[in-house]
Amino acid sequence: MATYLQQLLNGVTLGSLYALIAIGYTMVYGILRLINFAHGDIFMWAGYWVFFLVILFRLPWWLSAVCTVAIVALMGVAIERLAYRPLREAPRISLLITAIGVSFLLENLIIVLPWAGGRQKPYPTPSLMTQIYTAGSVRIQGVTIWVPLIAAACLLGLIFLVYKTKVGRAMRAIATDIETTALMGADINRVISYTFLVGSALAAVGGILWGCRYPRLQWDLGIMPGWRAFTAAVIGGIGNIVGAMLGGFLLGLAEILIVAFFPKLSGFRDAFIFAILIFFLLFRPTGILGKTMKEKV
Amino acid sequence: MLEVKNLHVYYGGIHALQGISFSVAEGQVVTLLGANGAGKTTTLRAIMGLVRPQEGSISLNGVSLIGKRPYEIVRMGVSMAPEGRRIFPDLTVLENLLLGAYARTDTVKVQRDLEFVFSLFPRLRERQYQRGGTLSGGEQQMLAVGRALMAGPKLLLLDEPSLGLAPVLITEMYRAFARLKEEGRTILLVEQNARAALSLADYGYVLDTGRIVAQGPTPELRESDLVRQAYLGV
Amino acid sequence: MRPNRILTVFFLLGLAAFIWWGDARLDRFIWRIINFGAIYALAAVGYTMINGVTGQFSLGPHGFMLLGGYLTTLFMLPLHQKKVVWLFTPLSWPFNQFTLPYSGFILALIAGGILAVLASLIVGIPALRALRGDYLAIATFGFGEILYVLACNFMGLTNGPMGVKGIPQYTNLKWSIGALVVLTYAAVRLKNSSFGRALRAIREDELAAESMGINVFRHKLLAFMFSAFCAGVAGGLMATLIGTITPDLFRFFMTFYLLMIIVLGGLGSISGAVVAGFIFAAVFEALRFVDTAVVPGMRMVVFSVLLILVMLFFRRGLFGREEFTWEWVFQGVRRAWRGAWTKTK
Amino acid sequence: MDKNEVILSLQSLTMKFGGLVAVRDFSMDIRYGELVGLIGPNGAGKTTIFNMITGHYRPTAGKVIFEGRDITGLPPWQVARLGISRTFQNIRLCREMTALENVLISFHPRVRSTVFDAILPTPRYLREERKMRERGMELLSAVGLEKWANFRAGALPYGLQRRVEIARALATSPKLLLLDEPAAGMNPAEAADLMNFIRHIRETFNLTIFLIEHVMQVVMGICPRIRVIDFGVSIAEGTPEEIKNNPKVIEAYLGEEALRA
Repeated sequence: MATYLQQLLNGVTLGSLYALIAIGYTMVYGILRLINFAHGDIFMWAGYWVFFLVILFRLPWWLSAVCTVAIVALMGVAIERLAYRPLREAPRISLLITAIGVSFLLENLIIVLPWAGGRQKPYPTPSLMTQIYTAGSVRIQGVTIWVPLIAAACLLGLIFLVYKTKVGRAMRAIATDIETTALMGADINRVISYTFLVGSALAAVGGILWGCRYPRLQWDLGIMPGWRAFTAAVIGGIGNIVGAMLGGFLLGLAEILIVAFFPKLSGFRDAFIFAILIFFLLFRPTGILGKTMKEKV
Repeated sequence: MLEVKNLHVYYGGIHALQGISFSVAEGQVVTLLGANGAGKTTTLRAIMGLVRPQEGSISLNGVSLIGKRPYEIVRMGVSMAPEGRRIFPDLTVLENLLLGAYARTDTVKVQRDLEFVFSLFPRLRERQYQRGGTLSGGEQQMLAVGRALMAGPKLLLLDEPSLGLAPVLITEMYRAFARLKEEGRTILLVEQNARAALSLADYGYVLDTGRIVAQGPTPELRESDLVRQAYLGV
Repeated sequence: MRPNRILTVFFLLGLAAFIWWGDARLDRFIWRIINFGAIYALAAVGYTMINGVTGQFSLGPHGFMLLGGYLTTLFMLPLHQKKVVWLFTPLSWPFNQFTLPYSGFILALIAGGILAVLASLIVGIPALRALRGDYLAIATFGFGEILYVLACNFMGLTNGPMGVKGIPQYTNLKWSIGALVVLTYAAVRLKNSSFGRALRAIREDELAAESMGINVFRHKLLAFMFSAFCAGVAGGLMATLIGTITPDLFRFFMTFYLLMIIVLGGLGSISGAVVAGFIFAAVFEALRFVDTAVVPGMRMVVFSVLLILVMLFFRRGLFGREEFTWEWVFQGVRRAWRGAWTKTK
Repeated sequence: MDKNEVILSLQSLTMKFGGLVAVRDFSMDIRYGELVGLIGPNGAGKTTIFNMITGHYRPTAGKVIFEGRDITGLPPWQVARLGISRTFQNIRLCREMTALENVLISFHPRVRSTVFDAILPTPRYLREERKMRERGMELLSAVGLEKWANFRAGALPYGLQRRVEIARALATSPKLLLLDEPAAGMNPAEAADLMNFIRHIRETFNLTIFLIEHVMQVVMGICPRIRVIDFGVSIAEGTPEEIKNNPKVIEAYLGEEALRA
């Protein structure tokens, strides 16, 4: 019983991390119809920023975390401004290729940076996260409690932003019809910047928490979580924010359960992820919550 | 109020507007008539900054609109209910309406305008928490018009508000427009439904393949065979 | 014979002479670069057929190269080396039973290509029917990654992440440029044929093409199979050039390189892919000093920035969608000549 | 060929998109050699009917019978091979290809050579390709485009693009040609020109033509029989004269009589 609970909690923790990253994919896709390849690397950079700020600048951990969220959010906005916005009128494939380029740039910048480099670096985990809590026979690490809580708070904040504020309304509107949203008097470019800001900030929170759970930093750390989160977004119905959260939790749970109960298959874990992704694309491209759209002739 | 001079627009290889000029005075309802492909929608899109004219000028109260982005034009006091309604199906009716007031900060006035829209289209009040996509065609058209009104425009552009609507609903729609007219609103109305438009407007222009072929006060236009000819080829 | 044909014949004769001379005398470093260039160009020619000519965005060529690379390795690795490499998990039947002599190299390469084609059917039949645009890109990418994971885990065939060492270095200019010439010729013929017109029509307007009676799915699949074949052969050549193979050799960055090449060459231009393939290999090696002298990884930074800049400011690439023709060269020479003339005046 | 035999029979076609009924219970028979017009205000569902015939949409209910064969739900490329070809409301040419190449695309489904013939190339392939080009040029001359054969289709003036699109449709050797608003974006003189052209190709190629327009005067001139739809429902059918004086039609186009007051 205790192990089940343990694994369940692990699954929830992992799932909430995926959910945080998946939001960024799903929001950007909803608006620009772009699979933002660089999003996973944005997430990875968040871990490194905490590392830079704590180790190099000797800032307190909580301050580093806050600064990281701000910096990474601005990175997302800058990427959109410099690399994606000039291609607004271009074919979508050009946008995708550019995103792949940005992704490679972000990864290799880490390798090149003197303070980071290609080798693994330790992530500065605060003691709060490593502390062990015991409840009866169940021993729980701080991360397992704090990660889902912080994630839940962020996701609630996001839901509030998207469903209750003016900008949120514009974000949802822009996803269905950019031109008409412009007719409402909304500055499209600004709304898109906000979207990247929010998506990247959530990815940053995800990256900071990810480090607490898996305290090793490496340049390629964003790739696989990125793909899993993207898969989560597809499962939930890409473009659908609640769907992305749901997909994240489902995928996190499924992954932990597979690894826990079929340890022999854990080497194939990534293959399963991509198989699920391809399966959904082929047979249910709108995901669990998505709607079908018909191409106009 | 609105002054369009010698407007030329090329659109996907077509010379869609071939030098049209017209004006809308304050408090007037002006209609642009014409068959499809005549360039009516293109004219409105050019005013809203959605297409860039190759030549000509558009000015609102003497300020040029050329080169301005759509949101800037909305903030200058022009708003449009686009062709085909284009409401946001996933947002509720209320959210659609509030989005129409996106650029405005004076909450008191926005609230007052909301009340006005609800009084104009009581059905929207009943359905304010329903998703836009669940509305019927007529209700969606009301929503589109209401949403455009929420911008508090000096000039309201209506693009084919009767398109795809049953006759009863068209009547209802035009009753609402008549009320707007009574209030002294300035409206530029684009229509295929000539009779409906002429029943409302003060002045009309007839467009044919990118040119203005006739204009005049509506009583004159209504009596002329020109409209009938333009539509039916009789 | 038309003068262009004669020029082409002379060009090919010159190429043959160069290969004959180069395999024997050329500086090994440059020899290696040219080999790599030819292999990249070969894979890129196939890749541009599906991505550029047909306009169907695949991100999976690294997977096809991996298949070709491993199959060629399994065919060509000497038996004694097979015993040394597969220490922990024995090599599966039938590959533990035989090895091909050098004379069988061409068979191994073709087999690698065919295996890649079979794999392309597995992913292509469902994916090309149902998906387009970035969804297709993701599905093909996922397939490539699945192959990577399988390569890491099926120890009995691949020896896992440690990879295989001691592959005889059979690839030389004769093979790499030979394969490039043959498959480029096929690609050019295909592109200019009625089939190629159908492929281009699909890129320009899939719906219109379908309305004119073209079985869009079959033609997409045709282009996809061709690209897989080129990738499979290129993978085989690459493994037998480097002498070792690991799953990491054919990870996504390989597709990234190819993407760079076809974008730089001009999406849809076969000659562009060839030229850019050689340029890429040369620059890649030339920038090696940056990696060793400055910081490791700098090369990739340069390349990613380059890719982004090409997409932002130079989307047509070197060739646009045009192809190399002799007329084009003549015109260029004439213009340069005239330019020089007016300048001296 | 019996003039009275039905080539295309549409039986109670209905198309729903979500809750919206775009076309309701539409039935119509077209006979060999006829030139029939389908008109109606914008958004009336005309193009949707075409899309159901050509297989771009699968009708929610109803059947499409072509030459006695049920073709409901066949994919567009098969419908095209059976002998139904079409043009599009907003011209869909392969803009980067030449006018001739656009026409050649339509010949491709009947190419006998294999891919390997094309790669090698075998004499059989070369002969076929040469023949195809000859026939493509013939077709372009027949529609008066021979001068433009090697121009990029996207660079041609609008009216000529329309002709290239029609030529491309003709190259599939259709028995039935569907034209979706061929006169859209043309001034009256150009439109009149086009109508003559349509009459001309109908005679030259012995075609049955089904034509969508919403500009009435364009159709009136050439179609002996016209069907009018509004809100996805047929409201009238008859000769131009009958249609012109049909009160329902006038109402659909000009708006409700009651609003006159």
